[in-house]
Amino acid sequence: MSNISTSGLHSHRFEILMDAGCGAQKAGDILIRALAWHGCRVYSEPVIPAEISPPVRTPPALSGAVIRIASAPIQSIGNATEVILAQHEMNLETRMLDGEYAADVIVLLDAHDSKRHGDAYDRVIRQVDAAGGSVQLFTVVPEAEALIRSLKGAGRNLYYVGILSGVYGIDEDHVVQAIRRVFSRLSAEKLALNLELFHYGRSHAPALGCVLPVCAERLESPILLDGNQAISAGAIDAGFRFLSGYPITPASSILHALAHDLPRCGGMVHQAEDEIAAVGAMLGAYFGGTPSFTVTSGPGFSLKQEFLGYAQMAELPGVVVDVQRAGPSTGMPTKTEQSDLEIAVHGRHGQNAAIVLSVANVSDCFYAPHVARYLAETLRTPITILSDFHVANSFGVVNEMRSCQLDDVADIATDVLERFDLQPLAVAPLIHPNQAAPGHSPDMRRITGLNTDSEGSISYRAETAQQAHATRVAKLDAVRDALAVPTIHGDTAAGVLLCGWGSSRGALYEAVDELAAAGVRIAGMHFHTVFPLPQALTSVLHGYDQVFTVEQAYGDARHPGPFAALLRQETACDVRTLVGQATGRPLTPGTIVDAVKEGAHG
Amino acid sequence: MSNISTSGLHSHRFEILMDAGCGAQKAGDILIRALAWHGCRVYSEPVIPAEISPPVRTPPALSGAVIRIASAPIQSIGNATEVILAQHEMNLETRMLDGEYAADVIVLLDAHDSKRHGDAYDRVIRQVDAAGGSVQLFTVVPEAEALIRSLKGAGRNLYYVGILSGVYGIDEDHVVQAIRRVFSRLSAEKLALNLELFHYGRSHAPALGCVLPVCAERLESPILLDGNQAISAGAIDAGFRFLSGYPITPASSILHALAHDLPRCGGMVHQAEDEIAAVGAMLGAYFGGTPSFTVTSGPGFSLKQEFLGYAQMAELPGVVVDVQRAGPSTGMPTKTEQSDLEIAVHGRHGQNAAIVLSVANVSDCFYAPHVARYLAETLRTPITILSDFHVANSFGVVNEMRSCQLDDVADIATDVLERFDLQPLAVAPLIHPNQAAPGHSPDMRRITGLNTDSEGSISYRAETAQQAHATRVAKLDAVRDALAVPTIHGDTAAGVLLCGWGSSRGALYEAVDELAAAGVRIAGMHFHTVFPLPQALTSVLHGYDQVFTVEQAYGDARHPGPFAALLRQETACDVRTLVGQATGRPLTPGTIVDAVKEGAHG
Amino acid sequence: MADSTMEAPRWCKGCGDFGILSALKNDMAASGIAPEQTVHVSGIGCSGRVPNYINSYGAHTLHGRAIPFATGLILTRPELQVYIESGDGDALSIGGNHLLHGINKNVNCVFVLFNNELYALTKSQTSPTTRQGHPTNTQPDGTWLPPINPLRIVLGFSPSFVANTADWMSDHLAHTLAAAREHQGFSFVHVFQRCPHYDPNAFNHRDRSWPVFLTDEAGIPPDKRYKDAANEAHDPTDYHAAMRLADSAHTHFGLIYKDADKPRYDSILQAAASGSAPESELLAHFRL
Amino acid sequence: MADSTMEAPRWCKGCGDFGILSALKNDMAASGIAPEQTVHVSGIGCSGRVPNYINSYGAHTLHGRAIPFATGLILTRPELQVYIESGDGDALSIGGNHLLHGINKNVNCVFVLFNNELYALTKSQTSPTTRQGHPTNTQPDGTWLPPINPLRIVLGFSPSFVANTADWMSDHLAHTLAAAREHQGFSFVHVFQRCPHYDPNAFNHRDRSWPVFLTDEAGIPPDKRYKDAANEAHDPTDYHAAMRLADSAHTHFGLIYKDADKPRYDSILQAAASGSAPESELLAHFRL
Ligand SMILES: Cc1ncc(C[n+]2csc(CCOP(=O)(O)OP(=O)(O)O)c2C)c(N)n1
Ligand SMILES: Cc1ncc(C[n+]2csc(CCOP(=O)(O)OP(=O)(O)O)c2C)c(N)n1
Ligand code: SF4
Ligand code: SF4
Ligand SMILES: [Mg+2]
Ligand SMILES: [Mg+2]
Repeated sequence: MSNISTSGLHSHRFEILMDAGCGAQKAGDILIRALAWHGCRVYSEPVIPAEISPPVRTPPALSGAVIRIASAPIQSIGNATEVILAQHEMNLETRMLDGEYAADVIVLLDAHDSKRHGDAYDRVIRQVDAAGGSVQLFTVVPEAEALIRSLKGAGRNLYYVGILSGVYGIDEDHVVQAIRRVFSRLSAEKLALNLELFHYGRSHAPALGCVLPVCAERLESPILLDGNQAISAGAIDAGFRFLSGYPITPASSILHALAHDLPRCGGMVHQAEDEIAAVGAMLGAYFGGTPSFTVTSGPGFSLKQEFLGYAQMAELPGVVVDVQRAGPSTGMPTKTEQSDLEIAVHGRHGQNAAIVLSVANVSDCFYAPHVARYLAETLRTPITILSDFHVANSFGVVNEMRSCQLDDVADIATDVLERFDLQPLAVAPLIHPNQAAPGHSPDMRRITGLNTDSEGSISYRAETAQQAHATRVAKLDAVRDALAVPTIHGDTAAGVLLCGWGSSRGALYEAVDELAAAGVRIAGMHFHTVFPLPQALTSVLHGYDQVFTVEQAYGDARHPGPFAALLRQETACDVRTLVGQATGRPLTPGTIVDAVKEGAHG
Repeated sequence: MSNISTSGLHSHRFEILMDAGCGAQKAGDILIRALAWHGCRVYSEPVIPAEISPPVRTPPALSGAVIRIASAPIQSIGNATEVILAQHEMNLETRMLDGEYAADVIVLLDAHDSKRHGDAYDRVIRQVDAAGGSVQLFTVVPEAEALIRSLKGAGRNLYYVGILSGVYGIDEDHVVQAIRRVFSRLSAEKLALNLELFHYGRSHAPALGCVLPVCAERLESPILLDGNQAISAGAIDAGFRFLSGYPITPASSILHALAHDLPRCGGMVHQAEDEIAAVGAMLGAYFGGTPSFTVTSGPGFSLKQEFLGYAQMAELPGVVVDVQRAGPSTGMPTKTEQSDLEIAVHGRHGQNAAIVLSVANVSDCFYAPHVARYLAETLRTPITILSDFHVANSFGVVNEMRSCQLDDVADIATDVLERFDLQPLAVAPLIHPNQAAPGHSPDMRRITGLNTDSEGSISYRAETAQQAHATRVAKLDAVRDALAVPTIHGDTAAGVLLCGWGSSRGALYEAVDELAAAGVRIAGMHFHTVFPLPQALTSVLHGYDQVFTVEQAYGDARHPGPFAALLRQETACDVRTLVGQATGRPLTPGTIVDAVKEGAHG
Repeated sequence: MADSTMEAPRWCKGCGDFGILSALKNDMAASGIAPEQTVHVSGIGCSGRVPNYINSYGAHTLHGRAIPFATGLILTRPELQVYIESGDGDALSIGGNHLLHGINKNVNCVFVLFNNELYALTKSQTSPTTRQGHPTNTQPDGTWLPPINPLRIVLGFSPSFVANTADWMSDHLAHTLAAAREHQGFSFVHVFQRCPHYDPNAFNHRDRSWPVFLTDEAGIPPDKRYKDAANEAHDPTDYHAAMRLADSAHTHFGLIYKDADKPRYDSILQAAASGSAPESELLAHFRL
Repeated sequence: MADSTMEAPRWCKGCGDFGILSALKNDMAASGIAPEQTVHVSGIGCSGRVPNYINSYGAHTLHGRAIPFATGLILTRPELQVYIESGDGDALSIGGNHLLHGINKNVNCVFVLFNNELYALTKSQTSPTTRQGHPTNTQPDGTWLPPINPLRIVLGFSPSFVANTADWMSDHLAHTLAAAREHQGFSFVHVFQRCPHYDPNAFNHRDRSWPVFLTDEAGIPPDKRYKDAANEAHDPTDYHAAMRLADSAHTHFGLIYKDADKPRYDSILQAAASGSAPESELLAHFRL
């Protein structure tokens, strides 16, 4: 049990678990940076508690960071955790319920609470043992405990950083540099104490014989950010100068980032009184000619629908970023799900299916605002970008994105469009010729949610109503015609196709690779643009023996998940759902691999 | 040109057109009653102006009644108007834009305005002539004009009633009785004047040689009401004692009717401050154990979605009646469309497809509340009933519905369920065992929109989230399993199937009959329950060579309409849309017949 | 007619909306602001049709949502002159919360409340301002509750400009709109509006001696055509005096309250938005 | 614990919500009303969790929507004792309109506003009551506008019961809840609530001499533990006096306003619902 087994791409996953408020996520941040500097490819996901500061040693208090490192680019959190460092047995027990541990997991468990909770410790240790893993209890050295006490409980996370950096043999300078960076606002004195704790931990790290997977190819200009940070930066780069929103997890951090950054670029963030007001203000600003967007999550997205239908009718551009969380209703605000596909496409009264983009990773997050703005302004219609809790909060180390400083949307770079499988639109059908913003004369624009004829005048005539519907459908066709069928990942001659969208990409592609390595003939197709779908898709899908979806939404062999339902609707192909996971946890390559293998048997 | 040709079922359609505020709809009401007493089967549709009292002699001022009479039961407004009585040429010109006139239409045109608008009269008369019809100008006799002047313009409609009742030779006693009934609140003096005007008109009716289609079979206990009146009465009969809503066309008249009737039955109508509050109050009342419902139309339905998702999560029953109007957005509030199918099924964030019933006629309207309440309380989930502007406002003369006085939903009559193709549910899956209403002890119910486990406790665990989703899907399956595939109307061995739902039934069935009479082999299938769909439907649809939908929503051969999309999604059958009409006007049998014939050629 | 999509009004004969429409048009002309620099934003209702009848930019938005839409426009295009038209149902029932926050944010616009004391476009339902006992289609035995007092409510929101006028006092209405437009901030103009179609007996509008006009140097001059009407001195900067006046708002017309110093959210955001940091350095912060 | 779904509170250490929770529990006990006849209805926020922590019926509804849900329940089950728990964001931002109409309808319930002057559950954003200058995640350079004054706003809605108290004045809080419960109508209880996690410096809660308690026979007795605090006589039936007090609501505690005669929508609807016409004759009216 000394050597950690890594998969084909030499990947390894470990995690650090603590009580909320104890700094587990800061510890993760430090480790990610140090690992990236060390030369690993890194992907990381936080475990975020549902409450602000829930009582310690309770299940809701669990907070942590899951870190995957690899010798090649990765875009998923992988399958199973191989090493855990846990503050106490309750953290461990809670997290074990997610069932994401390798059978031979090694747990480094702080013995600090074991005196008062001996029975619980024993029970959990037996549980790990029974599953095939092993627990190594460790004790924070008394000098460090004393220091932590003097810091009123703070600093334990730095000791853990020391341990883990020692376990993996991360270059010490890198770690120290990372600590200085993450704690740049700390006083010199406090920083010194934290560094001291780090050194204590490092010198007491057990030797697990772990070998770090290092990537031969270095990133040219590596940056570290999460999906929401990337969307925020991308929105500014795409030319948005007005963001209106209402706080909601997990979208709020976009509001926070831009509340700081937008004014510095001549823009503004408007925190509205509710989500209806937020989307209304976005449309008002766009009516005035200012590129504007709004951010939200499930409950807020429901509230915005009436205004989004209005925007279609009145031909107003607009962009909504919906950072999906687990639903329905309030659901699980700090858990991930691909929950809002249906409402994004169909969620308004009246018939007005909407154009929907999705993001698979932080780089997509940066460019999605550009593409959304391009489509919104070209077709004068609102565009939805579906992100999710997982993408929003996962940190990736990626090459720095290219700044576009988009001004006129007609200048959008084709490679940015291609990321979403798009070409520039050939035609841009409009209901109304006059799309002027206030200030222009003589033809002054008057908009309404009532039906209008091709001049923009209110009309209740049979003919104009049918014609306006046809033009809205023609807008979708314009996108349909500009869309390429996404490139196949894997075996292009396979008879079985797995389809996914948004954040499932990393897991889907890795699963296909792993299956290919195991000799299974299978193809993967990932969609960035989820509605409409490319015209040629129907014939492509009908060319396969079997088409399945893997989704982070409920579905099973008998009940197509939402994406399978959408593909069925669009192609009339009998698409089924192979993995329909609505657990709040991101898809893993292993779940997909297992489902394919089981499917092959059953 | 003296004999009016009637179709196979001896049906005839005529209409009366006036300026808003002149009493065209009262005239229609009188004629419908008199015709029904006379022995005709009657179906009637109002033409409702979009504004309260738009300026006279403008297109928006058009108000009227379209009346179809037949010698057999009818459920559609038919194809084309054969006789029109119009107050002036503008009414006629506006209505002609709808293109619903028989080629040889006979127009009786009041010459009253022809002096001041001679050119316009001439132009419109030439238009009718060119199309093959004929215009007979008539002049209200001077004594009558004098009377009308003394009534400040009122009473002209009674003169017209006189003319039309004379044209059709409706038993005079029946007409007088109908006038007395409709004007029961008028003073004796005013009534006498109106009767006088009626007699003037009657004695000056032209002889068009029309023969009234009389039905051999008399209705046992005929009643005359529109869809909204039937839903209102049905809701009381189904046991609802709390209605909360917010005014919106065309749902408001349910609020109005029940504001009067519910208190008299121990219930109440709550006009909330907005639609969100209305649905919230409905759920609060149901939480307290009171059968409750809410009524709305498109824009309000969009606003209610967040709370409907909450109801699914918290397992609260509830019923929403959505009287659809033409959309998107504000759209055309006084026009009809099957616009809200998509939002009804899928319009909330999170994954929570909903059970949706629809109504085809006034009798359905009466029973739909019973079935909705049965499903809502049995499955503890909100149910949507989709009506539409056409059903809501069309008057049908039907046999009086059977009063059920539903108390315990388990006692619902099977023939009421069968109307919606349902059997009693075999199982009723629930997430939470405790569904008690306040007042019961000791296990007190606590509801939340957060995810909960099978005890009702808040849970963020992977397993419980997946399980809760599965249970919500199982509720849909319970309905799916209780549903029969709707009976085929027409040729059960045909290779081509036309599918429709809701208010399209009359037009669909008539079209199938007409096609059959013309030797075309075709089958029709009409759905009362639109989601979920019966389990066996997939194999049934795949048994046809071609399956089409006829819908009052946009769609064409390349773009499946919303119902076609739903059928595709559920069955993966390549269902196309044959008639996708989003004009604001109801479907006519003729449109369907023509489309089938064209399709057969092209 | 300058524009093909402009329409002829479709209100009932005698509707008070006609008077308010002309007053708005006159005010635009008086302002000297170019029509293309002017935007009328409305909700849904009979009153909501105004933007379709005026030669300027216009947005007929959603029921109750004119203020949020206008807020986005005002924040990003501060040079425009924005008028908002809203009904009593639109502004005080479904849209009440936006009114609260519009007034609190004090964004610069002229807000005109068309108070006809009922829902007109949907054919006579009880609105928050319907008088107790008045029968409507939703409360056929007579409206149950006493009406809310819009002025009292609005004063509770700590507004910067509140005036009371009526559709039939054309002179007073014109002066009120001008004062509202000149005030920098959210100017709340409460207009009693006749709906002869559904409530011919509302308001005491035929009695020219009944109104009491509030007078003050900084206020709105009394309507010249009401020679017999009483005047009453009122200091519009006195909040508590305004609060007391609100209770008699069916008789007292003029400038009820004004606070020229109330901070404006729009100015604050605009001032903060003056930065122009180099966009190209957007991602610098995230470099490893 | 009487019920398997009841939970242990998950608030931060020192959170003022704990104090309000105990006060609510104590008030239930003091009321003598059976727990199963009591319903706690809440919105979303830290404050919204209360119903999960109390042994009674409970509904944790949607953000801002507790009042509409409660209204339906109160109208149809008048015998129940309903408490509503709502935060400052919940009640005054997204839910402001429901508060207006709840107060106007005056349905019988105890409404408790947990005013911690920010959005806590979503991690510190500006709420309508955040003090000017206080930095939050959405206004990081300091909240831009002065806070709204909840008491002034609520008084503008013409309420029937308004009281001001604080989470740390347990005795006063208890008396306030009792008075609110005993009042028949919509009792608005404004509670200053500490959020040590995001705003440890809010409120002057350590200074026991600073509060001024309002006194009146019909009012709420001063907190006994605040021996050095001043008392001030105030007639809670005097609306304009209440309005003036609202401006000093950060120091004045007690019964601000009470109107025992305000009509109640719930009673009126219940009275009207007493009919029992024969259902079987429902369609008689439509017979030809
Ligand atoms: C979301 C939504 N709910 C309801 C309606 C229906 N509706 C249109 S206007 C109106 C009320 C109009 O009353 P008011 O604001 O007083 O305007 P008025 O017609 O009296 O000028 C309502 C309820 C709508 N269009 N949208
Ligand atoms: C429709 C909707 N929008 C936003 C949210 C996110 N949200 C949850 S609580 C909250 C605000 C909480 O603030 P407050 O009401 O003051 O309660 P506190 O947490 O301070 O007690 C918000 C915005 C939501 N749950 N639903
Ligand atoms: S219904 Fe009333 S408010 Fe509407 S246009 Fe007619 S008179 Fe004016
Ligand atoms: S964040 Fe604030 S309000 Fe929420 S539990 Fe913690 S201290 Fe209380
Ligand atoms: Mg009104
Ligand atoms: Mg708060």
